[in-house]
Amino acid sequence: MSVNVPWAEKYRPRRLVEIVGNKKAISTLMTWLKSWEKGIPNKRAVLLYGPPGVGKTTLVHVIANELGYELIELNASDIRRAEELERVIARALNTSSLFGTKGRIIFFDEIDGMSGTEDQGGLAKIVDIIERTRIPVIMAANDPWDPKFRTLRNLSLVIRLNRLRVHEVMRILGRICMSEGIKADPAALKAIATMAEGDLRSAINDLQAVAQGRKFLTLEDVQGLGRRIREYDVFTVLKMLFSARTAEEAKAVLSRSAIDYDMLIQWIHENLPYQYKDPEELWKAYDALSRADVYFGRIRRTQNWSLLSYALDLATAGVAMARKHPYHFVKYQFPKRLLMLSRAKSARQLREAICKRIARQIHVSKRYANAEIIPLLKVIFEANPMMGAKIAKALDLNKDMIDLITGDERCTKAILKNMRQIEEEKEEGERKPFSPLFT
Amino acid sequence: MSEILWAEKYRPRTLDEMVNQEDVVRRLKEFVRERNVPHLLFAGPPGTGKTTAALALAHELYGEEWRNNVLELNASDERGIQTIRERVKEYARTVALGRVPFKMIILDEADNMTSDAQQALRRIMELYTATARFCLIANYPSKIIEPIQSRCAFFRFRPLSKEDLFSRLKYIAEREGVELTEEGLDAIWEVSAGDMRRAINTLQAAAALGKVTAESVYKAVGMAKPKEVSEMINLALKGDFVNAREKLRELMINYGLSGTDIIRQVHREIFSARSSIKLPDDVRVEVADLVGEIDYRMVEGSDDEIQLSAFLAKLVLIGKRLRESTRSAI
Amino acid sequence: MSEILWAEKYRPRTLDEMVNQEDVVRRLKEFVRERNVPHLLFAGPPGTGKTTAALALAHELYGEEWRNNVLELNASDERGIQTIRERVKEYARTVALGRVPFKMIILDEADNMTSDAQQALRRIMELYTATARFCLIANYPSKIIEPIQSRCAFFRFRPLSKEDLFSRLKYIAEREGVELTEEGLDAIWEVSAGDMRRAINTLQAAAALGKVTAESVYKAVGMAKPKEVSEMINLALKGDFVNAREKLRELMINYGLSGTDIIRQVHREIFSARSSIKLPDDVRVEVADLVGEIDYRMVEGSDDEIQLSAFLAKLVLIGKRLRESTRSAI
Amino acid sequence: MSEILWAEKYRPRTLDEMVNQEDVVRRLKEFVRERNVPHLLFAGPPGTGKTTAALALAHELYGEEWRNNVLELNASDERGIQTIRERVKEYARTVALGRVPFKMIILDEADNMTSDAQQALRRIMELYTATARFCLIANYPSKIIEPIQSRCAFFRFRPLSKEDLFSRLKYIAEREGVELTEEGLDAIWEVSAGDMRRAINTLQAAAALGKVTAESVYKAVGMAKPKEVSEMINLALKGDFVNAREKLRELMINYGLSGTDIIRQVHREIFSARSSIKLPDDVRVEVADLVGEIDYRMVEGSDDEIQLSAFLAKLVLIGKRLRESTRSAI
Amino acid sequence: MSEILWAEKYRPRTLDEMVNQEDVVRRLKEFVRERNVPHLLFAGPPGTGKTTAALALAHELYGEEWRNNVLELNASDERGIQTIRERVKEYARTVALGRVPFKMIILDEADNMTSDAQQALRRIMELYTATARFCLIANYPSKIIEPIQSRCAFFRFRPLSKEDLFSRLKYIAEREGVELTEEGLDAIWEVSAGDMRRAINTLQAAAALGKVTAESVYKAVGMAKPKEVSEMINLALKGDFVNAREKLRELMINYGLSGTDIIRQVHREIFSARSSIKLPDDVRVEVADLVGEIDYRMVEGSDDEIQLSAFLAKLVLIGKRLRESTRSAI
Repeated sequence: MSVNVPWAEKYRPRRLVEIVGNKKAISTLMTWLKSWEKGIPNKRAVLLYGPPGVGKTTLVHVIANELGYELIELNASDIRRAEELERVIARALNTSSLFGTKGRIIFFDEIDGMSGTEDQGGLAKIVDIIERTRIPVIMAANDPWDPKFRTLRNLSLVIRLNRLRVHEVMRILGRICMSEGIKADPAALKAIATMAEGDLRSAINDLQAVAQGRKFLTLEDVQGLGRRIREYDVFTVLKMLFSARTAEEAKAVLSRSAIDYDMLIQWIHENLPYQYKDPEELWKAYDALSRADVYFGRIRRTQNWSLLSYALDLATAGVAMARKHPYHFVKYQFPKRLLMLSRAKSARQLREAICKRIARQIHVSKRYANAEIIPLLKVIFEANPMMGAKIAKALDLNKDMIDLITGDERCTKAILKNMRQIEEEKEEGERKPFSPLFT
Repeated sequence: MSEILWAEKYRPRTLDEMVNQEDVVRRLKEFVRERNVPHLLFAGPPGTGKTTAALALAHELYGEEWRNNVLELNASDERGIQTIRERVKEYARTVALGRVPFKMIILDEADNMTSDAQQALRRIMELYTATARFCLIANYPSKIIEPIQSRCAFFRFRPLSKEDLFSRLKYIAEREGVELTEEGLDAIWEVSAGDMRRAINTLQAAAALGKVTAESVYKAVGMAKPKEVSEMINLALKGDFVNAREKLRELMINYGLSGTDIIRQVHREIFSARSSIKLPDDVRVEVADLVGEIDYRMVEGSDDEIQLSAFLAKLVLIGKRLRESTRSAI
Repeated sequence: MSEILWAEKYRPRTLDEMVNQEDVVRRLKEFVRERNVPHLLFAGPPGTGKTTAALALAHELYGEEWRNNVLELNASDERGIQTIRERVKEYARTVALGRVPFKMIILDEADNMTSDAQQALRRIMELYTATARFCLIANYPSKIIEPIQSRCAFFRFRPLSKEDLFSRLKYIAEREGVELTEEGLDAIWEVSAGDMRRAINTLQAAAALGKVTAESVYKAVGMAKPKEVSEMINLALKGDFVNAREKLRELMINYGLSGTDIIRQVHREIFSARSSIKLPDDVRVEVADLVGEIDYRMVEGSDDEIQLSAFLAKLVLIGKRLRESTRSAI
Repeated sequence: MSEILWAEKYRPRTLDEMVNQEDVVRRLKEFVRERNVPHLLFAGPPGTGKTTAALALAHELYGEEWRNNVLELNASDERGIQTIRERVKEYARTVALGRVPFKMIILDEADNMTSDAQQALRRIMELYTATARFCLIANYPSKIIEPIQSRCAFFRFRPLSKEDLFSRLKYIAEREGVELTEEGLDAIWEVSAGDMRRAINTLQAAAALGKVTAESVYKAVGMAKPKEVSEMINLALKGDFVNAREKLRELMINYGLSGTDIIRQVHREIFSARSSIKLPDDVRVEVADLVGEIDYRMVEGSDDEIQLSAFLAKLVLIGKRLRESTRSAI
Repeated sequence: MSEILWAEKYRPRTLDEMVNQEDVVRRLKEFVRERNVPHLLFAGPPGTGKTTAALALAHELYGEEWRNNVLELNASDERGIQTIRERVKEYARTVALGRVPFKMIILDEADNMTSDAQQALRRIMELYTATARFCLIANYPSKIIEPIQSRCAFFRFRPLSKEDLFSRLKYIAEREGVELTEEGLDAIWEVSAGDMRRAINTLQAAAALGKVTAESVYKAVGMAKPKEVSEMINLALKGDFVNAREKLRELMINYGLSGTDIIRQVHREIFSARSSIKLPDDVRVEVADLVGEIDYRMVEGSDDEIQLSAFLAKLVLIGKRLRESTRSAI
């Protein structure tokens, strides 16, 4: 091996025995792979996940190597549009293997790096491939909890790789030093390992940065190493914000969070009443947040982003300075409204569909239909299921729609019953249906 | 038998069937006779027959072919002028069918458009003037920009008289076999404020409850109102912000109401004689003023829920002050 | 009654026919005599004869050929600078016909053009100065950018006197066989604010309803009768919020008035000499302040009814305070 | 009086003729001597000689050939980046004529360019640095993006002193045979705010009305006489709302002033040293706050008269409070 | 004074020339000696030498061949996901020329890359380690996705010490024959916030105005002296409106600042740690809101001076309220 290769590459494990940690996860993966020899298992895919630098990609490569599989790999540096995926997979499966191995594994690395725009349709295609595949599919991701991965997760055996422990990282660093001919103070290695927070690769990179070309490595040499930036989570940000004693402190939290401003506003909004029990404080904080929102509106309308700093002043310092009583800890909540919105998504679409029908039939706006007509229909449906049934038929409402309007199962049943009755009468009587002129 | 809402069922189909608005009808018939129509602007209060007249005119102009020659748009749904442009373009591209050489575009609630959007509309009107005529419908003509006004023949729809409205309601009640009392009529007049569509809707809702009396009218109207509005206000005044906000979210998310819808209902609730919200007069005024301020902030701002939450927070404060002053008064 | 607009029918055709604006007329006649005109800027309130003067000047300059030598662009035309450039170029390309070596471009409401468009206009004025003269018409000369101002001969049009206006209206009424009462005249003066065109239009619209009285004038222009507005105000001041609000809705519905229409009429009413609203001066002042705030909010897009209710609510408080202070004074 | 603009006629042609901005002139002459110029950024208030200096520099650099070597682009030209790129490219492609190896591109009002356009400009500056030099002219250098600023030699133009301005005006007046009074000079200084071009334009416009006095100056620029504005303010402060409002209408109608014109003059009046308005400082403060609010509301489109009435109303209240506090102090 | 940018002229070419960041330099030299480099991530504030170090490293690694082995992509280059997948991948794949077996790809301002593009990069970094090394440069390393951070040796560039900066500036000033005062140095430190490039640019710009003093530094960057701004604010808070306003005009005229410039500097001053403005923090927020409102009004087109006067007026009122509440607390 060339000396000019970065250590992280140079010391990447080639064999299973060289891999440190995560023993249980590895054996689960091995068992699953071996089960393919007895036919297609229940789960045709494995989703490997874990933070960066714990060896996901390496593990897949090593196992494939040891068990004699050929890997067909696609990662974030490849275009992963649906048609692209199909093409690559098809080609790979059709040509006979050059290596005469016993089989192939499809490996989708970095699936959380799929681009929304450039890789359109990619995720759905992967789901499709998993459902059809006759060979093992392995995927790797850092964060598989995004809702868009839900189907994938359900289809897969999910295996987690944990961050490595400090002593595990130290052991590997020690081996590297030995092979590079460096005498390393264990304290120095421990410092590097600790700073890596379980990310082995970054530890090796840091080691190379401080130790390459040296004979000795002391604790002192390690002092200059910079700690990687791992951001505060939103809970810490909120705590810092609400406990801030000065406007400056409150403003400073922004620089330490990766959270979008709109999202942060939602978190603040959600948690204000839990943090501020005193009405005086609550109003003051909301007044500030409301003013901040006014600036956001102005920014949206004028596209003048220089107004952003005022919005943020108010949303951070303004909210924080509303506090008169001492800070008390609160268990911060995820913005409930977002949950409600995502849960109500299908109901919203249903409502929209109802409004559209009403609007078209009686020549009003959808907004009017929602605010004025639907409540009226509710009254009629509850009080007079027969009249309601006739209207429901005229508007061609289905059970879900009626249910949304009445919000009451019994009432819906009554309407449906009446609708069936009308249907039967119609068949009997062959009466000419009412046909309005303007529909 | 299926049945659409009475307001639609009893909508006049021809110009002749329109019993009021004689002036308007007379002028429109002239257009029909000449088979030529300028751009039109129909203005007047809600429920005075503007949309009805537009549809009847279209019907008389195009006869059976009317569906193919009329495009109906509502400005409060199609806010983006871009959409309007595209739909109009798409629509005007094909030649008008039948004896009339142009198509018709009915734009309802045109006064809801921003003046920028109206400027763009005006350009569209010019562009397609050969193949399309616009009929703009508005409550407030003064909110239509001058250049559009001057391109349109102007029609003012007068408010309905009590007599006209009553005779229509009685006619419908009779046809539908509904018992309708005099106080019932008066109650409908009160809640509908001369708006024919609203009056008929109210009649139907009350009829669904049985005999139409003052009582059933108010009951129907009460049932139609989301109870969450007054609940929300009362919770806030009692100091329970979290649950008040919960109600707010229900209104916005479950009922699909916009911030403006809600603040209007709040406003109505606060001034309604029958409201469950009991407030001293000066506090009521203070709240009205607050409603005005919040409405303004919603227009300026971007997130209705935050603005309305701020409103609730202030109500909590007002409620607290109120309780304190009551206590100290004792 | 004839179909055409009286304001057009009785528009002076020659400079000599213009009865007022003697200074302006005298200077313009000079140009005609010399058959040379600089670029012109006519400024003054609406309806004081600016457009009339421009057309009369054109007429006298070009005689029968005037239609071929004058291009009129007004605010309702597309005036993006691209258009102006193209139309003017196109227009200026052909040689002027007749005895005058340049053509004339009349640009109405030039003060409504964006300053960018004006900048471009300035260039065009320079470019085509040999073959074309511009006559810019503006209400507010200060909204014309300085470089254009300094390129134009400036003419200020004075507001009409009540006498001038009345004598013209009486003349027209006589010719058209319209009965015109004194209060009718006063009402026209009130609503037209010295704008001749508006005054004549109002006269014509009111005459269409029969005899021209205060009543018919207000009806014709779609304004509430001042009495009703002051009634609403007085109800609120007396503390009767419910009926004041009822009145408000009536005004909005019966007259089809928008919130801005109403608040502006409230403003007029409060300061009208013949108003029935009796208010101590300091209260009047307070109300004026309030009106300013409400008007602003509605212009920003806030809901009309909410804002006006808030306004009435405040009036109630003012009224109450007023009564208390009177009582305590005793 | 001659036809052409005096501001043009009396514009200095050479660097030596520029009477002020000695620092700038000295440095520019250095460039001329070396026949080498970096990119330049001229910044300073309007009318301080920036364009004049750029032209004079070009003239001295290129002599008779200057027209072939200088491209002038100003705000009224199309300056989308596409155009700049094409015209500049086209222009820079041909070799400079004469003794100087580069051409010059003068970009007036560069601070009005969008920052996107400026970013592109910066690229072009780099690309054509061998064959072309840019001279950017700006009122506000801070609106020029930093990468451009750092590529340019920076020249700041100072506001003119009263003496410089007066001596120039007197010189011109003499040459043109215009009678110019001292108050006339003061008035020009007042309205031109140190802007030479504007001052000369005002002189010319006032001279067109005859002798140049304070009166004719204010008339020429369409401003009210300061005295009348302060009269209006004083009336309001004294509590005479009715007459203050009368005065206001007079100003709007007689001078053709828009609401914004008036409020800006009010602002000037309130803070003018020679104003007749006597106000305690804390009141002045309150009025300043108010003026800001009213100006903004009118900019947003609220009705001028309503807002100015609201303003006067507040003044009345302030005046009243003032008198009361004085009394109670006794 | 030389023509070219000093920041370029005095940029260190070799690692040895870099006077600060000793740790970083020592480790980089080690890489050069071994001719082995891991992927690098250089993080730190602007102007701390990140790009300089990357270029110097490349230079020392490749010597004369460096141009053939280094690909530099900065924010102004297209760096979307597509470019990464195509251009960068292609470049990384091909074999390096010369004694070093890998190429180097420098990605300046990598924190501005979309996370999609960063995702596409991560595997390329591993797949082509044999032929390519990446050096990513970022102001905000937190905007670099974790998987990439994990693939890089991390180098943090510390902000420059005042001493380092001063000694460099003095060195340059001496070489360029510029007179540089102590307050001038302090002012540069203040405006450059430890950014070497900016500091040198500022030095050059200020030197163009003559001797480098605090005054000339602030002038050169188009800012008022912070002390003067806080003086203005403090005057207003103390209630001295007249002098605060005087100060304001001074700032606008002396520094050529627009209203927006000033209001934004006020905003900075209000939250600045080293500001002399003493205010309770909740009032500070209130003032920030006020500043925002004024800024917005000016953006909307309201008059700068009027709005800034209104701002000062509000400050006076706030100051007064503060003093009163303090007094009443006693």
